[in-house]
Amino acid sequence: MTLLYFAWVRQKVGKGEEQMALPAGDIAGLIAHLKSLGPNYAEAFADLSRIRVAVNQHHAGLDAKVGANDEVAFFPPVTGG
Amino acid sequence: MTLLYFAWVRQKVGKGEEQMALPAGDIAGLIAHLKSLGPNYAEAFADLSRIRVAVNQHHAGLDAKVGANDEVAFFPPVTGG
Amino acid sequence: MKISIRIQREDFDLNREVTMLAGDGESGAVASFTGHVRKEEDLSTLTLEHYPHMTEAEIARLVGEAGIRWELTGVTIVHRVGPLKPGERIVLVAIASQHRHAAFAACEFLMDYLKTHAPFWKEETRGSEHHWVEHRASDDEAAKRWQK
Amino acid sequence: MKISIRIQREDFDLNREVTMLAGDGESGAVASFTGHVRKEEDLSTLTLEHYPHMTEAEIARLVGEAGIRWELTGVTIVHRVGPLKPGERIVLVAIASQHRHAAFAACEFLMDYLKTHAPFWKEETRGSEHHWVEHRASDDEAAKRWQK
Repeated sequence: MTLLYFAWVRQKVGKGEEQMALPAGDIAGLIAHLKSLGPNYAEAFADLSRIRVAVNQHHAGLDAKVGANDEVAFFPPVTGG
Repeated sequence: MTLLYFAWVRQKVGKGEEQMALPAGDIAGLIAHLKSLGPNYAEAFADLSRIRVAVNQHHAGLDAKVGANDEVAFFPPVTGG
Repeated sequence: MKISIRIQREDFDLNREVTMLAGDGESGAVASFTGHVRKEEDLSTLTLEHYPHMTEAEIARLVGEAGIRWELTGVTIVHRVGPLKPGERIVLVAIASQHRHAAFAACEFLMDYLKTHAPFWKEETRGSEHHWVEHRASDDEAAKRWQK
Repeated sequence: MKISIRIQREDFDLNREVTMLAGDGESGAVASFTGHVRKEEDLSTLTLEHYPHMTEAEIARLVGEAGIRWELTGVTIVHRVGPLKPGERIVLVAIASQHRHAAFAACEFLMDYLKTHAPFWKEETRGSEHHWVEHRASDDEAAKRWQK
């Protein structure tokens, strides 16, 4: 699975991209797993109301299913335009 | 009084501008007088639903009062923009 | 509010007009409209006539009304006159504001009122024929939306 | 419908973009929006980050939706990324149509959705401090207007 982080999520996690071998599941389960990996992840994902998710470059919810070949991105609410 | 004509009103009357010494009155009376001056005026003012008026460069109605020093313009409904 | 109202035969540079309106960083939003001569089978030229002085005065009155209705930082209106070819620009209305909704609304309001109030007339040349464009009732309806 | 979607660091030439959209005489109306970096007391730089590929894909989806809702002849969207100074342009949305109301509506729709859906993030530099701009609830409200 390819994980991408943008804006302050990237800064808190400390990297913009990483590969992880993970069992299939939903986004909520993936976040719970990430938070167990270290305080940087725990801080980045502390308030899920401030986190948005895309799966394979489509906006997705916490209940979206993800598998080994998916690209999953985490970022704050967008502020372009 | 300065009279101005634009677009097809100008073409039918046969001129764009003229000076006329006229008694004070309203636009409706002025048009009635103009129509008596010749077939070019009669044709230009045959259908008043297609004529718009400005007095001193403000849109005005047929009941507007005009006097010796006014500038009165006649034209079709506008088509700019 | 910066106001620029010009009636001219020459084309305009949209990039330059918008930079003049918002390049100083006072406005976050610029909504612009350009009207173009549409290509039609036998249309060779669209010629615009206007009522000098009243045109500028009437547009200034409309801009004043827009400035009362919305918080604007700048308005630029350029309207061309004389002969124009298909594809050429006829009119520019550009509105700067701190808020995009105000900019859009004022831009649409000014276009609707320009079409119904500013003393311009269009004459089409098709082959050897000339005829005056008829005013459209749909433009009156559009302008009526804004009446309070 | 001509579609051009570009994410770039460089500025754009609004005049050229509108001429490319409507210079062929197929469209009578072009509504454009440009967003600019607003000058604020201690703001030195606004830096835009984005999610490459998804940005273009998401904007293309929004343009597709606009093309279903309105009869459009062309859409050009240019969004800049990287560091920008006060007064500089951030974004262009230009919509060509035969009808001005369709052009205005689609332009406003696309701006509202860009602000809520396209994956861009703004970071402000004020003195030696950097902070991420917060998403505004008013932008969500604006986008909700268009939900059927």
